[in-house]
Amino acid sequence: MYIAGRILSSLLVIAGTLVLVFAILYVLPGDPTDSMIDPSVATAEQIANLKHQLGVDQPFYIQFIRYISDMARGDFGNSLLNSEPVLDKILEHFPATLALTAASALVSVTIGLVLGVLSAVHRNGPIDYLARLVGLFGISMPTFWSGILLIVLFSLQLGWFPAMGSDGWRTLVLPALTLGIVGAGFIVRMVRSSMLDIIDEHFMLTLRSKGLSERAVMYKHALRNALIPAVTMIGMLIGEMLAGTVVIETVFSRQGIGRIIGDALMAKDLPVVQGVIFFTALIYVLVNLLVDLSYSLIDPRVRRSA
Amino acid sequence: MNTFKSKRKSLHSSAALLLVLALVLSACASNKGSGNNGQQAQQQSTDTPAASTEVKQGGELTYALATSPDTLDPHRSGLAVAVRVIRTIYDSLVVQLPDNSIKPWLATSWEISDDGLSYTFKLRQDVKFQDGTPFNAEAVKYNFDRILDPATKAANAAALLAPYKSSEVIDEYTVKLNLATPSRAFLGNLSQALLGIVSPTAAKKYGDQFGLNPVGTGPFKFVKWEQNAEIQVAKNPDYKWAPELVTNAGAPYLDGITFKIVPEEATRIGSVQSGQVLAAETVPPQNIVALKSDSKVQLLGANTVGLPYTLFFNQEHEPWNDAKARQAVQLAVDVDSIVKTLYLGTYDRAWSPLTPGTFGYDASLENGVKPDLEKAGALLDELGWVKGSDGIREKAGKKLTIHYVDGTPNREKRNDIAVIIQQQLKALGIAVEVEITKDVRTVVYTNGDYDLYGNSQVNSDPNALYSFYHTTAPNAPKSLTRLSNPEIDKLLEQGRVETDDTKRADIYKQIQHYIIDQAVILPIYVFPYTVAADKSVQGLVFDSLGYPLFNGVSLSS
Amino acid sequence: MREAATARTLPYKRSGGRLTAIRFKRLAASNLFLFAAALVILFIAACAVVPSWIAPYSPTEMLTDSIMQPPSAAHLFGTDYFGRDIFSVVVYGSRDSLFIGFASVLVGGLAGGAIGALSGYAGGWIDAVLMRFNDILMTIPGILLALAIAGALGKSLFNIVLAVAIASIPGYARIMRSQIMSIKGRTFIQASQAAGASPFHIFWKHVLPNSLSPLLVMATIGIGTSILTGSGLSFLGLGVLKEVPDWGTLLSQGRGYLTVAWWICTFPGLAITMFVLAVNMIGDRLRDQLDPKKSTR
Amino acid sequence: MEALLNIRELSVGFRTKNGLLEAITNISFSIQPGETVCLVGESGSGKTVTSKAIMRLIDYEKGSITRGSILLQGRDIAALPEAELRQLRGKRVAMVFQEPMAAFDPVFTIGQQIVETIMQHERVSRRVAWDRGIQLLSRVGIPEAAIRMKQYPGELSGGMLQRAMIAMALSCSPDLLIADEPTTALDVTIQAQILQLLQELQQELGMSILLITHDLGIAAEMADRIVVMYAGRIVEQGAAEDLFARPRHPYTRGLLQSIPPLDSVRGERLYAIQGSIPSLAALPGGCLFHPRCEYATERCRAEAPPLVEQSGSGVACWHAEQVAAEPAVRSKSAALRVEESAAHDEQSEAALSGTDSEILFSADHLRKYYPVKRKSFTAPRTFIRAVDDVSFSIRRNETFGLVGESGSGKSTLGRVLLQMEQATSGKVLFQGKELTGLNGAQLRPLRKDMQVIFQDPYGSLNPRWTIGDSIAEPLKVHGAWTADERRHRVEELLGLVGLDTASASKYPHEFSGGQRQRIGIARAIALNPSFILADEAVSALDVSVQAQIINLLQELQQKLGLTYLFIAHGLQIVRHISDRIGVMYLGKLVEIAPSDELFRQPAHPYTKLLIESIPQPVPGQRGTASIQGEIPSPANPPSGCRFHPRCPFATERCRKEQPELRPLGEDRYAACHYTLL
Repeated sequence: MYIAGRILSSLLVIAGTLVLVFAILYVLPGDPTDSMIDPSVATAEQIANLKHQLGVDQPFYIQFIRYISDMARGDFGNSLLNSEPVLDKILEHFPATLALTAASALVSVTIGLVLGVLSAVHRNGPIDYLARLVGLFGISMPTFWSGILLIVLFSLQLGWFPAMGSDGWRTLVLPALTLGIVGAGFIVRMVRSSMLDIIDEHFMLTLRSKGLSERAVMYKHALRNALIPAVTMIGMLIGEMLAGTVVIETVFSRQGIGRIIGDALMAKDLPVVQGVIFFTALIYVLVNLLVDLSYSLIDPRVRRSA
Repeated sequence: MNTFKSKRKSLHSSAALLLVLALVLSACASNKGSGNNGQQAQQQSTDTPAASTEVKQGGELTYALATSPDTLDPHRSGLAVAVRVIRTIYDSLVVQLPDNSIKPWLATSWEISDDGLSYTFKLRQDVKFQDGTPFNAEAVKYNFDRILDPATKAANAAALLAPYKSSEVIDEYTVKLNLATPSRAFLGNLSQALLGIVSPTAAKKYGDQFGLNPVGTGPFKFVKWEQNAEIQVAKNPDYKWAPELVTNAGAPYLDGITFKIVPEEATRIGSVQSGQVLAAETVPPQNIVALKSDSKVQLLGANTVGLPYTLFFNQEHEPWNDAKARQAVQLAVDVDSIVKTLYLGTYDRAWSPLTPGTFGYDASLENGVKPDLEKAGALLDELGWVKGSDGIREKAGKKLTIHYVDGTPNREKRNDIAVIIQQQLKALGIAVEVEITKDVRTVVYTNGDYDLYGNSQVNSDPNALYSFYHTTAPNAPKSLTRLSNPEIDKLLEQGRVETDDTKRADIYKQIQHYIIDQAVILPIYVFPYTVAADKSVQGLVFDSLGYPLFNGVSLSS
Repeated sequence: MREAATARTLPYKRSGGRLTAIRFKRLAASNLFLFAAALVILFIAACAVVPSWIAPYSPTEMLTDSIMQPPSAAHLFGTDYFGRDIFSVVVYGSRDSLFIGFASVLVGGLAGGAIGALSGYAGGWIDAVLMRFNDILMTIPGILLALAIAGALGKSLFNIVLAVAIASIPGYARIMRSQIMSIKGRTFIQASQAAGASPFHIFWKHVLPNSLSPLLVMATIGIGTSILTGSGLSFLGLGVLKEVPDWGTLLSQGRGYLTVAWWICTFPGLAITMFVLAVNMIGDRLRDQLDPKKSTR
Repeated sequence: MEALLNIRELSVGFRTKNGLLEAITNISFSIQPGETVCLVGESGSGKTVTSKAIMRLIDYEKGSITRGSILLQGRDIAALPEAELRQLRGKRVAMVFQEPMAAFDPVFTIGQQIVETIMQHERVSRRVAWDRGIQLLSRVGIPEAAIRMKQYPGELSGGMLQRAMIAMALSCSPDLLIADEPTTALDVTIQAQILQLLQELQQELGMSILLITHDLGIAAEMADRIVVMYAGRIVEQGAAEDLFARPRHPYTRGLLQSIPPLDSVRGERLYAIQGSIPSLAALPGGCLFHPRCEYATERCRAEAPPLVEQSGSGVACWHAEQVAAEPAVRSKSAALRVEESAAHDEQSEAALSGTDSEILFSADHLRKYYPVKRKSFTAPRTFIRAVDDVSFSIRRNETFGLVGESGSGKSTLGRVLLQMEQATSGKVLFQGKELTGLNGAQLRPLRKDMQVIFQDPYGSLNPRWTIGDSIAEPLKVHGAWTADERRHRVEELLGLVGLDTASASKYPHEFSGGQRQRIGIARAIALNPSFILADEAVSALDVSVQAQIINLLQELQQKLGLTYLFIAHGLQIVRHISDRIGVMYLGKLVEIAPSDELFRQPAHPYTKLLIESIPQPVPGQRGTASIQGEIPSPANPPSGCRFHPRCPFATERCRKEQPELRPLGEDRYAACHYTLL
């Protein structure tokens, strides 16, 4: 019941997203022919012909109905720019983005957890301040800048990792680090604050009264409890990371849907934009659904009420 | 070996000529007094004679591109970056040499009818497409008709092909192209990669998807394309019909080329230095300067031809319909300073509406305009524009402003030109509002909402000027300049059809003079296509439009 | 039960020297950071308000003879490729950067706050509709939304602000809604209802004033986030070209010079980072301060 | 015999922003093996800090022992290093906390947490530990112990959790069990069960118990010895019998007197200690209790009395002998007194509420169901039946008390009556006017006649408003009062509830709990309503303050002619203030009766058992946990009589047939097939 409802409302959200994006793109000035044909060379007639061929001269509702009916048939359409089937395009780019997102999430969670826990355990001590400062730095730097700095240092100067490409784990290191640091900043904050909440809980007293060591109290009990709110972050984080790929994939010359959607948005390649939005929305919704479900796995309180 | 006949005066092909072009960059750099160009030129010349030393075969060139090609279907592409790859896969009927002469390629010879309306090409008989399809008259006809077919969604190729009307297959290897109107630019356009010949079999087979599965007759054949990451092409071992432009007439030395797409400048250039790629294109000026001292890296390049980066006045807008006002701006803008500051002496200043390599370029215009703020001020004073309290000139309560539009963000520092001109014109008392927009179509072409608009065009023929300076038909979209001068119109029309090169050159010189004298435009710079390459990369040359040719590239150890 | 809170203060001599010393050090450490953050913000705010008092050069003055000079006594941050004094450009650039930060938070916070408040207070179908809409906005990654909006409306400072603001709406709406809902359940709301107050009165006088703190904290931190999003837009080519560009544009345009003249992009980058860092610190502290549970942290 | 625990001159301080705060000062007491000692006092007295100090748990709350020693079997806990301390905790000394829900880690199963404790202290296999856990759970009366072991804390009721907590505390057979308000968060019926369990376990295991409680009834029931704390100091200690029979400290005596006995004369003022525990940032000089003390003299103001101690009994008062000489607070058992006072009560009953009194409020077949989220589309729609077919009426000028365990629906009933929630069905009539059909706007003007006093006085005040504004809010909302008039009225109201007029410009956090409840009352009476719903209005207050508020409410009722619906779970209080009482069980009214009759002779078995669960502040009179089991879920009430699973008298008929509320003579109703009358 709960899951069915969630899926239903998720579908609604995705559909709404598509309509919204379609509408935004429709009101965007210009069309794909802008980047396909040079107006200083081509004649107006040639441009009009091209537009007609692409169908971008049609009114909104016709374009939309056409799009929706194609979608309904499982046809995501073809790129207006080069006629590549959108589905192929997405499937080609998706693994790289998935790898990047997963690797970044891993970096975020690892760094975030370690720093967050350290910070909470050593509350108000030097370690706390250091950990928070590091976390804050992560969320205070523009990613494209920190990415370039990492490239210059670790790739161009030291030659440890490649500066570009999306094949092999070595190409993942720098971009995942860049993007992961941002997420780590959020997680540090979250873990610290939820750890501190937990530390104030009554049951901490019980645990200590049982004679448990501080290590067990903190890392077995407090951390386990603090992880629960942190898990919600992951859904949000995945969203942030998908968004982050727009910039990061460009900086690191990676394949990925962030790359194509940026280009497609600029070029107004509507089917591609729609397809990618559909996919990211699907991922986002799925991840959040998973997070909700995994919630009930890790938090017995939710399991009961769900 | 191919033999060819041409009615046109043909020049001897020579490696030396190619060299000149390939080293334009070095040359222009040495103009500004950089010291180490000689070394480079030397190095190039040692590479070139293929005969003298054994050219190393094999190896794979990694070549970093700045952006991702849109499609590898030449007839549909709209991006220069795509042409760099397209050129490796497809050949054209003819080739244009740096001296602007047209030479055989897939066509061995051609005849032009006296009325200039039909071109009859004799084709090579030993050419096969990479998919085995034989190259013949049918294929040529198919190609050009394909471009005309709206279903192809041809873009710039359609514009280049104009005024093409139809083809007739005379025999297996003879094809006649019919034009609607005569055009001196037509042959030149045929040499462009966008009018490259695609395999009819593959084009029919893949239809819409041909751009992802390209097949041509070129020296390299398509292997794979990972979008936004890399494009691989492999040596076409059967290739033996290279044009005169390259020294290696046979199959390329390289096993293949991997084009990497690396948009971030610092990474692209840095990865050559750190050995992650062997070559990278569009080197920014600041890196050119720095790379010159890098012993592992060489700089190669060629100036592009056609229209330089030019600022077009919109003569429909007051007061820029007045030559004096425009001249005032011309005198106030210190282009030398712009070029020196922004491009650090690595780009040439443009003086004419055409770039130096273009047919008919008038070198006498060079150094003709010198900044003179005083005179500029006097001109404006004369027109009644006087400085107000804020330093901005006004007349009848109206401020003197320039709406400056540029449509190419982040390219070749064009935005920065705007910033500098803004400052320079402020000194004259003109307020410059800069608008950088992606939507050039609406802002510039539809609404005409600009006083100054910056653009450039790579073109093989001076006829390019026609669409910028010829009076437009009453209901047709207006030209960028809105210039309407019967004399210029007449000259432009003559230039289109004049068959005598000397006369034709003269016609274009008159046009250029008029345009500069009347300050119709402000030419700014000539774009050099620049490549940073590892020193092991040898034999890279460029065609007359500045596109790299890999036929003769080899990798020394 | 926290009995400690109600216990009395001992005479100072009994409190023990060691304890006091530790406490003092900790206080000093936390306040030092806060003080530094406040100083950074104050200084940057001063830059935005009276740049001419701080900047030694005009930000548009191009010393074409000394382009790309490394930092020196004459040019604290060096000069850029126009020959402008980078320090002065950064000082003047704070204006637009702060404008992007503050204005987009104002717009996004107000709009998101209003949506969240309406949604949370009205409940029912209004809530359902607004929250689905919010979900939709949330599903589209913020930067894409901003990209589309900035693309749609054209490049201007105001449009950047609008783009960043709209992209930030769902976050504000969510937090406002949950806060409104939690306040709505508080006893003093029932007390007011029982007194016969109208829903409007209750909302305006009780619910809203008590719901603003989390929004305030989020908005504070949002100032930093907005500046970062804005700079991301610059990177993607949607920056605004002005005589005196904002930091994001400066950084984005200067990054090509990183290996040649590191100072051109480093200082605008540092300006962004320091400001965002400071704003985050203040925001974190504000969060702790406004959260009664956490006031002792 | 050597004391198990000997606390000597212990002082505990906490580090705060304003320096070190001393929470307990110089306390000494001891616990003998097998003895139960009760630590008694109001909130802020330092009793919890004392209990935590014994295990050095204050270390984690920025606290430290500043002076004195805690000798456990001769070893000084105050000086032990952390590692050795941990060996004591859970092994030698174990602790049970106030809120069982919050005391377990919610993300580990009960079993995991018990096993963890065992394995921390004993080298046994997990399997052995698990089996012992099952035994322990069974021992503390948890059915299906093996299953419970695998459940998470959230899956058990509060009562069950507290049992599990006790099981966990006992898992390593401690010598001393510290129980900090172990039953405060529980219903009186469950409280009785838990207390009984503790007594049984103590006898069985021979351990000592330190029981911390604010409830003197519990202390009387459980304690061998009692230690009374006030503001961080011990004011009196002694054997339970002695202390209850002859309290020597005015505070102890006051506390005893504040408890409304089951035989008090209704309408009579309760004894109340004036004022409240001092805002302890600034304690008074001399004897800390002197500002509230009837016996205070100049000497008390000037000089703090020492705790004069001999053989485990002592008092810190200059006037101890004078206090001890006062007549006993309670000399006979309460039950006896009820019988005796019956005659007197009946007289006053007739005088107070004639049957012809005008009906102010009436409920007619009132129902309030909350839908439960369905687990699947096909699952049947289920409801929590919070109020299920309730009909009764409240007469003008009377106080109608509503009692029942938590989950009985008493608060919901109150809220539905006042239309703060919409009834699912049924009618509510107020002054003859039907409220149930009215919309929000139509109701609003009527609200000035019916007001509410809430349980949580702090929560019911907008923290951002001055209390003057809060009190004036009803005036502002309802009518044409000028700002000046409002100010005057607020001052008048503050006077009425016994607060300084200067309080108007202060904020809620500047007041004590009792004062805040006075503010709540002032707001409720601002518009001269005819009816006030007091929903657990005194439940959150300390005993001494509770009495003050009850007195105030009664006073105001007389002055203003108010009608009260008084909802509470504290039965003594309800009895004291109410004319008639309704008893609720699982959404149903099971009995309505005049309050004395209800207590003297309950008609419904539930009522009877409920009354018997109340701990009496008379030592030696051990209560019996007469109601077994716990209140079932209102989503799925038992068939027939809802009480039947817990009813000792239940028959087949009770299981099948639902008894209706039926009259049992004048003004008495009960819903039982076999009434006890």
